[in-house]
Amino acid sequence: MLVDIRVQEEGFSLDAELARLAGVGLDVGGIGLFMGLVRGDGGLAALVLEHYPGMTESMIARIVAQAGTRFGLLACTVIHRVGRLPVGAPIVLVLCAAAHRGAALEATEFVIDWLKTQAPFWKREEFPDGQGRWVAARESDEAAAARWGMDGPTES
Amino acid sequence: MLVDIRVQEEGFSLDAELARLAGVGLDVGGIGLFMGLVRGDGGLAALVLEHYPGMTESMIARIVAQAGTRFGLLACTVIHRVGRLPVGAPIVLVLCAAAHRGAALEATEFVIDWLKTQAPFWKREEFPDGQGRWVAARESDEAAAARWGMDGPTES
Amino acid sequence: MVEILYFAWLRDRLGRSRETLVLPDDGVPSVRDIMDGLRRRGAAYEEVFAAGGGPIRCAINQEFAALDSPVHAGDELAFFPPMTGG
Amino acid sequence: MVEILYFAWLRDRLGRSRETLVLPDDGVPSVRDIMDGLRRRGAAYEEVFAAGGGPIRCAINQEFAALDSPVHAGDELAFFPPMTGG
Repeated sequence: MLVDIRVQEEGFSLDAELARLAGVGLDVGGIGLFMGLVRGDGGLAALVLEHYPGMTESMIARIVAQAGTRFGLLACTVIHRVGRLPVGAPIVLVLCAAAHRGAALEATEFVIDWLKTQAPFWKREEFPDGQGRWVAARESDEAAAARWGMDGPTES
Repeated sequence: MLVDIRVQEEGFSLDAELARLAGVGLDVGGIGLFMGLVRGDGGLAALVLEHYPGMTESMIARIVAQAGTRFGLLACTVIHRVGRLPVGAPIVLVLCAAAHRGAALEATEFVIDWLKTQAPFWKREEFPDGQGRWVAARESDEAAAARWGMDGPTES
Repeated sequence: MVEILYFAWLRDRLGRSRETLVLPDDGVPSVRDIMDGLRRRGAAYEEVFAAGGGPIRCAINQEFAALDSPVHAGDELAFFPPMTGG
Repeated sequence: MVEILYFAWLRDRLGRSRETLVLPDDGVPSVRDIMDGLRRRGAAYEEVFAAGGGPIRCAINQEFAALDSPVHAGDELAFFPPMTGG
Protein backbone atom coordinates (compact mmCIF):
# COMPACT_ATOMS: atom_id res chain seq x y z
CA MET A 1 0.00 0.00 0.00
CA LEU A 2 1.23 3.46 -0.91
CA VAL A 3 0.81 5.64 2.18
CA ASP A 4 1.19 9.39 2.32
CA ILE A 5 0.47 11.26 5.56
CA ARG A 6 1.07 14.97 5.90
CA VAL A 7 0.30 17.59 8.54
CA GLN A 8 0.83 21.00 6.99
CA GLU A 9 -0.26 24.62 6.97
CA GLU A 10 -0.51 24.82 3.18
CA GLY A 11 -3.50 23.84 1.10
CA PHE A 12 -3.51 20.95 -1.32
CA SER A 13 -4.58 20.06 -4.84
CA LEU A 14 -6.76 17.01 -5.44
CA ASP A 15 -5.39 16.63 -8.95
CA ALA A 16 -1.84 16.63 -7.61
CA GLU A 17 -2.76 13.99 -5.02
CA LEU A 18 -4.35 11.83 -7.70
CA ALA A 19 -1.27 12.19 -9.89
CA ARG A 20 0.85 10.80 -7.02
CA LEU A 21 -1.13 7.56 -7.25
CA ALA A 22 0.06 6.90 -10.79
CA GLY A 23 2.77 4.61 -9.47
CA VAL A 24 0.32 2.34 -7.63
CA GLY A 25 -0.41 0.35 -10.76
CA LEU A 26 -3.40 -0.64 -12.80
CA ASP A 27 -5.40 -2.49 -10.15
CA VAL A 28 -7.12 0.64 -8.87
CA GLY A 29 -10.79 0.59 -9.85
CA GLY A 30 -12.17 3.03 -7.32
CA ILE A 31 -11.00 6.04 -5.37
CA GLY A 32 -12.95 7.33 -2.40
CA LEU A 33 -12.26 10.78 -1.11
CA PHE A 34 -13.41 12.97 1.73
CA MET A 35 -12.61 16.60 2.19
CA GLY A 36 -13.59 18.55 5.30
CA LEU A 37 -13.99 22.31 5.09
CA VAL A 38 -14.39 25.16 7.56
CA ARG A 39 -18.15 25.71 7.70
CA GLY A 40 -19.38 29.26 8.27
CA ASP A 41 -21.57 28.41 11.27
CA GLY A 42 -22.84 31.19 13.47
CA GLY A 43 -20.75 33.96 11.99
CA LEU A 44 -17.47 32.09 12.37
CA ALA A 45 -14.47 33.82 10.77
CA ALA A 46 -11.85 31.08 10.96
CA LEU A 47 -10.70 27.96 12.75
CA VAL A 48 -7.26 27.73 14.29
CA LEU A 49 -6.02 24.15 14.31
CA GLU A 50 -3.43 22.90 16.73
CA HIS A 51 -1.91 19.44 16.99
CA TYR A 52 0.54 17.29 18.93
CA PRO A 53 3.47 16.90 16.54
CA GLY A 54 4.76 13.37 16.39
CA MET A 55 1.76 11.75 18.04
CA THR A 56 -0.49 13.08 15.26
CA GLU A 57 1.49 11.42 12.51
CA SER A 58 1.84 8.13 14.37
CA MET A 59 -1.86 7.96 15.22
CA ILE A 60 -2.86 8.66 11.62
CA ALA A 61 -0.35 6.08 10.39
CA ARG A 62 -1.98 3.52 12.68
CA ILE A 63 -5.48 4.34 11.46
CA VAL A 64 -4.32 4.13 7.84
CA ALA A 65 -2.54 0.80 8.41
CA GLN A 66 -5.73 -0.67 9.90
CA ALA A 67 -7.82 0.63 7.02
CA GLY A 68 -5.31 -0.81 4.56
CA THR A 69 -5.60 -4.29 6.05
CA ARG A 70 -9.33 -4.20 6.65
CA PHE A 71 -10.29 -2.91 3.20
CA GLY A 72 -7.40 -4.15 1.06
CA LEU A 73 -6.34 -0.64 0.09
CA LEU A 74 -3.80 -0.03 -2.65
CA ALA A 75 -3.11 3.55 -1.58
CA CYS A 76 -4.15 5.95 1.16
CA THR A 77 -3.39 9.64 1.47
CA VAL A 78 -4.25 11.76 4.50
CA ILE A 79 -3.50 15.48 4.60
CA HIS A 80 -4.51 17.49 7.65
CA ARG A 81 -3.95 21.20 7.78
CA VAL A 82 -3.03 23.16 10.91
CA GLY A 83 -2.83 26.87 11.68
CA ARG A 84 -5.45 29.50 10.88
CA LEU A 85 -8.01 28.40 8.29
CA PRO A 86 -10.70 30.88 7.17
CA VAL A 87 -14.30 29.86 6.50
CA GLY A 88 -14.49 27.84 3.29
CA ALA A 89 -10.92 26.54 3.55
CA PRO A 90 -10.23 22.81 3.25
CA ILE A 91 -9.11 21.27 6.56
CA VAL A 92 -8.59 17.61 5.83
CA LEU A 93 -8.29 15.26 2.90
CA VAL A 94 -8.70 11.48 3.05
CA LEU A 95 -8.16 9.55 -0.16
CA CYS A 96 -8.42 5.76 -0.41
CA ALA A 97 -7.73 3.73 -3.54
CA ALA A 98 -8.87 0.12 -3.91
CA ALA A 99 -9.80 -2.37 -6.59
CA HIS A 100 -13.52 -1.80 -6.03
CA ARG A 101 -15.76 1.07 -5.04
CA GLY A 102 -17.21 -0.42 -1.86
CA ALA A 103 -13.81 -0.86 -0.24
CA ALA A 104 -12.61 2.59 -1.34
CA LEU A 105 -15.66 4.40 0.05
CA GLU A 106 -15.91 2.40 3.27
CA ALA A 107 -12.20 2.89 3.98
CA THR A 108 -12.59 6.63 3.45
CA GLU A 109 -15.36 6.73 6.04
CA PHE A 110 -13.38 4.50 8.42
CA VAL A 111 -10.31 6.74 8.26
CA ILE A 112 -12.13 10.03 8.76
CA ASP A 113 -14.28 8.60 11.57
CA TRP A 114 -11.26 7.37 13.52
CA LEU A 115 -9.18 10.41 12.71
CA LYS A 116 -11.82 12.60 14.34
CA THR A 117 -11.58 10.80 17.66
CA GLN A 118 -8.01 9.44 17.73
CA ALA A 119 -5.72 11.98 16.11
CA PRO A 120 -4.61 14.77 18.46
CA PHE A 121 -5.93 17.87 16.72
CA TRP A 122 -7.86 20.66 18.41
CA LYS A 123 -9.94 23.38 16.80
CA ARG A 124 -10.42 26.89 18.10
CA GLU A 125 -13.17 29.02 16.61
CA GLU A 126 -12.41 32.64 15.83
CA PHE A 127 -15.18 35.21 15.39
CA PRO A 128 -15.01 38.56 13.58
CA ASP A 129 -15.10 40.46 16.90
CA GLY A 130 -11.89 38.76 17.97
CA GLN A 131 -13.61 36.36 20.37
CA GLY A 132 -12.32 32.81 20.40
CA ARG A 133 -13.62 29.48 21.69
CA TRP A 134 -12.23 25.96 21.74
CA VAL A 135 -14.52 23.53 19.97
CA ALA A 136 -15.97 20.84 22.23
CA ALA A 137 -15.71 17.22 21.10
CA ARG A 138 -18.95 15.83 19.73
CA GLU A 139 -20.44 12.63 21.05
CA SER A 140 -21.64 11.85 17.53
CA ASP A 141 -18.01 11.59 16.44
CA GLU A 142 -17.32 9.00 19.12
CA ALA A 143 -20.43 7.13 18.01
CA ALA A 144 -19.39 7.23 14.36
CA ALA A 145 -16.01 5.75 15.20
CA ALA A 146 -17.47 3.16 17.57
CA ARG A 147 -19.77 1.70 14.92
CA TRP A 148 -16.71 0.14 13.24
CA GLY A 149 -16.77 -2.33 16.10
CA MET A 150 -13.36 -1.93 17.65
CA ASP A 151 -11.95 0.00 20.55
CA GLY A 152 -9.99 1.89 17.99
CA PRO A 153 -6.81 1.71 15.97
CA THR A 154 -4.95 2.70 19.14
CA GLU A 155 -5.56 -0.69 20.66
CA SER A 156 -3.67 -2.71 18.09
CA MET B 1 -28.90 22.31 -4.43
CA LEU B 2 -26.34 23.03 -7.13
CA VAL B 3 -26.54 20.18 -9.64
CA ASP B 4 -24.12 19.53 -12.46
CA ILE B 5 -24.52 16.43 -14.63
CA ARG B 6 -22.33 15.80 -17.64
CA VAL B 7 -21.83 12.92 -20.05
CA GLN B 8 -18.66 13.59 -22.02
CA GLU B 9 -15.70 12.03 -23.80
CA GLU B 10 -13.16 14.35 -22.20
CA GLY B 11 -11.49 13.84 -18.85
CA PHE B 12 -12.06 16.10 -15.87
CA SER B 13 -10.14 17.91 -13.15
CA LEU B 14 -11.14 17.45 -9.51
CA ASP B 15 -9.75 20.86 -8.63
CA ALA B 16 -11.85 22.47 -11.36
CA GLU B 17 -14.97 20.66 -10.09
CA LEU B 18 -14.28 21.83 -6.54
CA ALA B 19 -13.81 25.38 -7.76
CA ARG B 20 -17.28 25.26 -9.31
CA LEU B 21 -18.73 24.73 -5.83
CA ALA B 22 -17.47 28.10 -4.65
CA GLY B 23 -20.88 29.61 -5.30
CA VAL B 24 -22.70 27.16 -3.04
CA GLY B 25 -21.94 29.19 0.04
CA LEU B 26 -20.33 28.66 3.39
CA ASP B 27 -22.52 25.88 4.75
CA VAL B 28 -20.47 23.10 3.16
CA GLY B 29 -18.59 21.19 5.83
CA GLY B 30 -17.89 17.97 3.98
CA ILE B 31 -17.39 16.82 0.42
CA GLY B 32 -17.58 13.16 -0.49
CA LEU B 33 -16.19 12.02 -3.78
CA PHE B 34 -15.96 8.82 -5.74
CA MET B 35 -13.96 8.27 -8.88
CA GLY B 36 -14.13 5.06 -10.88
CA LEU B 37 -11.21 4.08 -13.10
CA VAL B 38 -10.57 1.51 -15.82
CA ARG B 39 -8.91 -1.35 -13.95
CA GLY B 40 -6.32 -3.40 -15.83
CA ASP B 41 -7.99 -6.76 -15.20
CA GLY B 42 -6.90 -9.77 -17.24
CA GLY B 43 -4.81 -7.90 -19.75
CA LEU B 44 -7.53 -5.41 -20.64
CA ALA B 45 -6.41 -2.61 -22.97
CA ALA B 46 -9.40 -0.28 -22.80
CA LEU B 47 -13.12 0.03 -22.13
CA VAL B 48 -15.47 1.48 -24.71
CA LEU B 49 -18.45 3.14 -23.06
CA GLU B 50 -21.75 3.62 -24.81
CA HIS B 51 -24.90 5.28 -23.50
CA TYR B 52 -28.48 6.19 -24.34
CA PRO B 53 -28.35 9.95 -24.86
CA GLY B 54 -31.22 11.74 -23.20
CA MET B 55 -32.27 8.87 -20.96
CA THR B 56 -28.83 8.84 -19.34
CA GLU B 57 -29.02 12.45 -18.27
CA SER B 58 -32.60 12.19 -17.04
CA MET B 59 -31.90 9.03 -15.02
CA ILE B 60 -28.84 10.58 -13.40
CA ALA B 61 -30.82 13.75 -12.65
CA ARG B 62 -33.44 11.63 -10.91
CA ILE B 63 -30.85 9.79 -8.81
CA VAL B 64 -29.20 13.08 -7.86
CA ALA B 65 -32.54 14.69 -6.93
CA GLN B 66 -33.34 11.76 -4.65
CA ALA B 67 -29.90 11.93 -3.03
CA GLY B 68 -30.34 15.67 -2.56
CA THR B 69 -33.58 15.24 -0.65
CA ARG B 70 -32.55 12.18 1.30
CA PHE B 71 -29.18 13.52 2.46
CA GLY B 72 -29.77 17.28 2.42
CA LEU B 73 -27.11 17.92 -0.18
CA LEU B 74 -25.93 21.41 -1.00
CA ALA B 75 -24.31 20.38 -4.28
CA CYS B 76 -23.90 17.29 -6.41
CA THR B 77 -21.77 16.81 -9.49
CA VAL B 78 -21.81 13.69 -11.66
CA ILE B 79 -19.53 13.34 -14.67
CA HIS B 80 -19.62 10.13 -16.69
CA ARG B 81 -17.28 9.61 -19.58
CA VAL B 82 -18.14 7.74 -22.78
CA GLY B 83 -16.08 6.53 -25.73
CA ARG B 84 -12.79 4.65 -25.59
CA LEU B 85 -11.05 4.82 -22.19
CA PRO B 86 -7.66 3.12 -21.77
CA VAL B 87 -6.66 1.27 -18.61
CA GLY B 88 -6.03 3.73 -15.78
CA ALA B 89 -8.40 6.36 -17.18
CA PRO B 90 -11.10 7.87 -14.96
CA ILE B 91 -14.61 6.79 -15.97
CA VAL B 92 -16.94 8.44 -13.53
CA LEU B 93 -16.91 11.14 -10.89
CA VAL B 94 -19.51 11.58 -8.16
CA LEU B 95 -19.11 14.55 -5.85
CA CYS B 96 -21.54 15.37 -3.02
CA ALA B 97 -21.32 18.41 -0.77
CA ALA B 98 -23.21 18.63 2.52
CA ALA B 99 -23.01 20.34 5.88
CA HIS B 100 -21.62 17.21 7.52
CA ARG B 101 -19.38 14.33 6.53
CA GLY B 102 -21.84 11.50 7.11
CA ALA B 103 -24.36 12.90 4.64
CA ALA B 104 -21.70 13.73 2.05
CA LEU B 105 -20.17 10.24 2.11
CA GLU B 106 -23.45 8.35 2.26
CA ALA B 107 -24.86 10.37 -0.62
CA THR B 108 -21.77 9.63 -2.69
CA GLU B 109 -22.28 5.91 -2.16
CA PHE B 110 -26.01 6.21 -2.85
CA VAL B 111 -25.46 8.00 -6.17
CA ILE B 112 -22.78 5.63 -7.47
CA ASP B 113 -24.74 2.54 -6.39
CA TRP B 114 -27.88 3.66 -8.21
CA LEU B 115 -26.01 5.00 -11.19
CA LYS B 116 -24.49 1.54 -11.74
CA THR B 117 -27.89 -0.11 -12.06
CA GLN B 118 -30.17 2.67 -13.33
CA ALA B 119 -28.23 4.82 -15.77
CA PRO B 120 -28.11 3.41 -19.32
CA PHE B 121 -24.38 2.96 -19.88
CA TRP B 122 -22.75 -0.15 -21.31
CA LYS B 123 -19.11 -1.15 -21.22
CA ARG B 124 -17.27 -3.13 -23.83
CA GLU B 125 -13.85 -4.56 -22.97
CA GLU B 126 -11.09 -4.28 -25.54
CA PHE B 127 -8.02 -6.52 -25.40
CA PRO B 128 -4.61 -5.91 -27.00
CA ASP B 129 -5.26 -8.63 -29.62
CA GLY B 130 -8.28 -6.70 -30.86
CA GLN B 131 -10.84 -9.01 -29.22
CA GLY B 132 -13.81 -7.33 -27.62
CA ARG B 133 -16.48 -8.38 -25.14
CA TRP B 134 -19.49 -6.66 -23.63
CA VAL B 135 -19.28 -6.54 -19.84
CA ALA B 136 -22.04 -8.50 -18.10
CA ALA B 137 -24.00 -6.76 -15.35
CA ARG B 138 -22.96 -7.83 -11.87
CA GLU B 139 -25.48 -9.06 -9.35
CA SER B 140 -23.44 -7.38 -6.63
CA ASP B 141 -24.26 -4.02 -8.20
CA GLU B 142 -27.97 -4.76 -7.99
CA ALA B 143 -27.49 -5.82 -4.38
CA ALA B 144 -25.55 -2.65 -3.56
CA ALA B 145 -28.34 -0.49 -4.95
CA ALA B 146 -31.08 -2.55 -3.31
CA ARG B 147 -29.67 -2.08 0.19
CA TRP B 148 -30.82 1.54 0.10
CA GLY B 149 -34.28 0.12 0.63
CA MET B 150 -36.21 1.41 -2.36
CA ASP B 151 -37.13 0.04 -5.73
CA GLY B 152 -34.93 2.74 -7.14
CA PRO B 153 -34.97 6.36 -8.12
CA THR B 154 -36.89 5.32 -11.22
CA GLU B 155 -39.99 4.68 -9.16
CA SER B 156 -40.46 8.23 -7.95
CA MET C 1 -45.20 4.10 -36.09
CA VAL C 2 -42.77 3.28 -33.30
CA GLU C 3 -39.08 4.10 -33.29
CA ILE C 4 -37.05 1.19 -31.93
CA LEU C 5 -33.53 1.68 -30.57
CA TYR C 6 -30.97 -1.04 -29.87
CA PHE C 7 -27.91 -0.71 -27.66
CA ALA C 8 -24.72 -2.63 -26.83
CA TRP C 9 -24.68 -6.31 -27.88
CA LEU C 10 -28.24 -6.15 -29.19
CA ARG C 11 -27.20 -3.56 -31.75
CA ASP C 12 -24.08 -5.53 -32.65
CA ARG C 13 -26.04 -8.74 -33.31
CA LEU C 14 -28.87 -7.06 -35.17
CA GLY C 15 -26.48 -4.92 -37.17
CA ARG C 16 -28.56 -1.80 -36.61
CA SER C 17 -29.00 0.85 -33.93
CA ARG C 18 -32.57 1.85 -34.79
CA GLU C 19 -35.52 0.99 -37.00
CA THR C 20 -39.12 2.03 -37.47
CA LEU C 21 -42.02 -0.30 -36.87
CA VAL C 22 -45.55 0.19 -38.14
CA LEU C 23 -48.09 -0.75 -35.47
CA PRO C 24 -51.16 -2.81 -36.35
CA ASP C 25 -54.35 -0.81 -36.75
CA ASP C 26 -56.26 -2.82 -34.19
CA GLY C 27 -55.49 -2.80 -30.47
CA VAL C 28 -52.56 -1.60 -28.41
CA PRO C 29 -49.61 -4.03 -28.45
CA SER C 30 -47.50 -4.70 -25.38
CA VAL C 31 -43.71 -4.72 -25.40
CA ARG C 32 -43.99 -8.51 -25.42
CA ASP C 33 -46.20 -8.42 -28.53
CA ILE C 34 -43.62 -6.31 -30.30
CA MET C 35 -40.78 -8.62 -29.28
CA ASP C 36 -42.80 -11.58 -30.60
CA GLY C 37 -43.23 -9.77 -33.90
CA LEU C 38 -39.56 -8.88 -34.16
CA ARG C 39 -38.52 -12.46 -33.47
CA ARG C 40 -40.10 -13.51 -36.76
CA ARG C 41 -37.78 -11.21 -38.71
CA GLY C 42 -34.88 -13.64 -38.89
CA ALA C 43 -32.19 -15.55 -37.09
CA ALA C 44 -30.47 -12.57 -35.49
CA TYR C 45 -33.76 -11.27 -34.05
CA GLU C 46 -34.71 -14.77 -32.96
CA GLU C 47 -31.40 -15.03 -31.10
CA VAL C 48 -31.64 -11.61 -29.47
CA PHE C 49 -35.26 -11.81 -28.36
CA ALA C 50 -35.48 -15.53 -27.55
CA ALA C 51 -35.27 -16.76 -24.01
CA GLY C 52 -31.58 -17.49 -23.49
CA GLY C 53 -30.46 -14.66 -25.72
CA GLY C 54 -29.47 -12.86 -22.56
CA PRO C 55 -31.36 -10.63 -20.18
CA ILE C 56 -32.94 -7.66 -21.95
CA ARG C 57 -34.31 -4.45 -20.48
CA CYS C 58 -36.57 -2.05 -22.28
CA ALA C 59 -37.64 1.56 -22.03
CA ILE C 60 -40.57 3.44 -23.52
CA ASN C 61 -39.91 7.11 -24.09
CA GLN C 62 -36.75 6.81 -22.00
CA GLU C 63 -38.55 5.37 -18.96
CA PHE C 64 -38.01 1.76 -17.90
CA ALA C 65 -40.91 -0.39 -19.03
CA ALA C 66 -42.16 -3.90 -18.34
CA LEU C 67 -42.95 -6.66 -20.84
CA ASP C 68 -46.67 -5.97 -20.55
CA SER C 69 -46.39 -2.18 -20.87
CA PRO C 70 -48.51 -0.84 -23.74
CA VAL C 71 -46.79 0.68 -26.76
CA HIS C 72 -48.47 3.54 -28.62
CA ALA C 73 -47.84 5.17 -31.97
CA GLY C 74 -45.13 7.79 -31.68
CA ASP C 75 -43.40 6.04 -28.78
CA GLU C 76 -39.65 5.58 -28.65
CA LEU C 77 -39.02 1.98 -27.65
CA ALA C 78 -35.50 0.94 -26.64
CA PHE C 79 -34.05 -2.53 -26.01
CA PHE C 80 -30.76 -3.00 -24.20
CA PRO C 81 -28.87 -5.28 -21.80
CA PRO C 82 -28.68 -4.58 -18.05
CA MET C 83 -26.60 -1.46 -17.48
CA THR C 84 -22.90 -1.64 -16.70
CA GLY C 85 -21.94 1.99 -16.18
CA GLY C 86 -20.17 3.65 -13.30
CA MET D 1 12.23 14.00 35.48
CA VAL D 2 9.09 14.00 33.39
CA GLU D 3 8.33 16.39 30.56
CA ILE D 4 4.70 17.52 30.71
CA LEU D 5 2.96 18.98 27.65
CA TYR D 6 -0.33 20.91 27.63
CA PHE D 7 -2.54 21.47 24.58
CA ALA D 8 -5.55 23.58 23.59
CA TRP D 9 -7.53 25.13 26.45
CA LEU D 10 -5.34 23.48 29.09
CA ARG D 11 -2.33 25.37 27.76
CA ASP D 12 -4.31 28.60 27.56
CA ARG D 13 -5.48 28.40 31.19
CA LEU D 14 -2.14 27.29 32.58
CA GLY D 15 -0.25 29.86 30.50
CA ARG D 16 2.35 27.31 29.45
CA SER D 17 2.76 24.61 26.83
CA ARG D 18 5.28 22.48 28.72
CA GLU D 19 7.08 22.09 32.00
CA THR D 20 9.40 19.66 33.71
CA LEU D 21 8.45 17.73 36.82
CA VAL D 22 10.85 16.02 39.19
CA LEU D 23 9.51 12.64 40.27
CA PRO D 24 9.71 11.54 43.92
CA ASP D 25 12.51 9.12 44.70
CA ASP D 26 10.22 6.50 46.17
CA GLY D 27 7.71 4.51 44.12
CA VAL D 28 6.23 4.90 40.65
CA PRO D 29 3.48 7.52 40.47
CA SER D 30 0.38 7.07 38.35
CA VAL D 31 -1.01 9.74 36.04
CA ARG D 32 -3.59 10.41 38.77
CA ASP D 33 -0.83 10.94 41.36
CA ILE D 34 0.80 13.49 39.08
CA MET D 35 -2.49 15.29 38.47
CA ASP D 36 -3.04 15.45 42.26
CA GLY D 37 0.40 16.98 42.69
CA LEU D 38 -0.14 19.52 39.93
CA ARG D 39 -3.46 20.59 41.43
CA ARG D 40 -1.63 21.93 44.48
CA ARG D 41 0.33 24.36 42.30
CA GLY D 42 -2.36 27.05 42.24
CA ALA D 43 -5.78 28.15 41.12
CA ALA D 44 -5.26 27.60 37.38
CA TYR D 45 -4.02 24.04 37.93
CA GLU D 46 -6.81 23.41 40.41
CA GLU D 47 -9.32 24.54 37.79
CA VAL D 48 -7.79 22.49 34.95
CA PHE D 49 -7.29 19.26 36.85
CA ALA D 50 -10.33 19.39 39.14
CA ALA D 51 -13.43 17.40 38.38
CA GLY D 52 -15.59 19.76 36.37
CA GLY D 53 -12.65 21.46 34.73
CA GLY D 54 -13.65 19.63 31.57
CA PRO D 55 -12.84 16.19 30.25
CA ILE D 56 -9.10 15.60 29.95
CA ARG D 57 -7.22 12.94 28.01
CA CYS D 58 -3.61 12.03 28.56
CA ALA D 59 -0.83 10.32 26.68
CA ILE D 60 2.46 8.86 27.84
CA ASN D 61 5.19 8.92 25.21
CA GLN D 62 2.55 9.77 22.60
CA GLU D 63 0.33 6.78 23.40
CA PHE D 64 -3.05 7.23 25.04
CA ALA D 65 -2.83 6.42 28.75
CA ALA D 66 -5.27 5.87 31.60
CA LEU D 67 -5.42 7.60 34.98
CA ASP D 68 -3.76 4.65 36.67
CA SER D 69 -0.99 4.23 34.07
CA PRO D 70 2.48 4.40 35.68
CA VAL D 71 4.76 7.31 34.86
CA HIS D 72 8.50 6.77 34.76
CA ALA D 73 11.47 9.12 34.68
CA GLY D 74 12.16 10.24 31.13
CA ASP D 75 8.54 9.88 30.03
CA GLU D 76 6.77 12.52 27.98
CA LEU D 77 3.38 13.08 29.60
CA ALA D 78 0.75 15.08 27.70
CA PHE D 79 -2.60 16.44 28.89
CA PHE D 80 -5.23 17.62 26.41
CA PRO D 81 -8.97 17.84 25.81
CA PRO D 82 -10.83 15.27 23.66
CA MET D 83 -9.73 15.66 20.05
CA THR D 84 -11.65 17.78 17.57
CA GLY D 85 -9.74 17.29 14.33
CA GLY D 86 -10.96 16.24 10.93
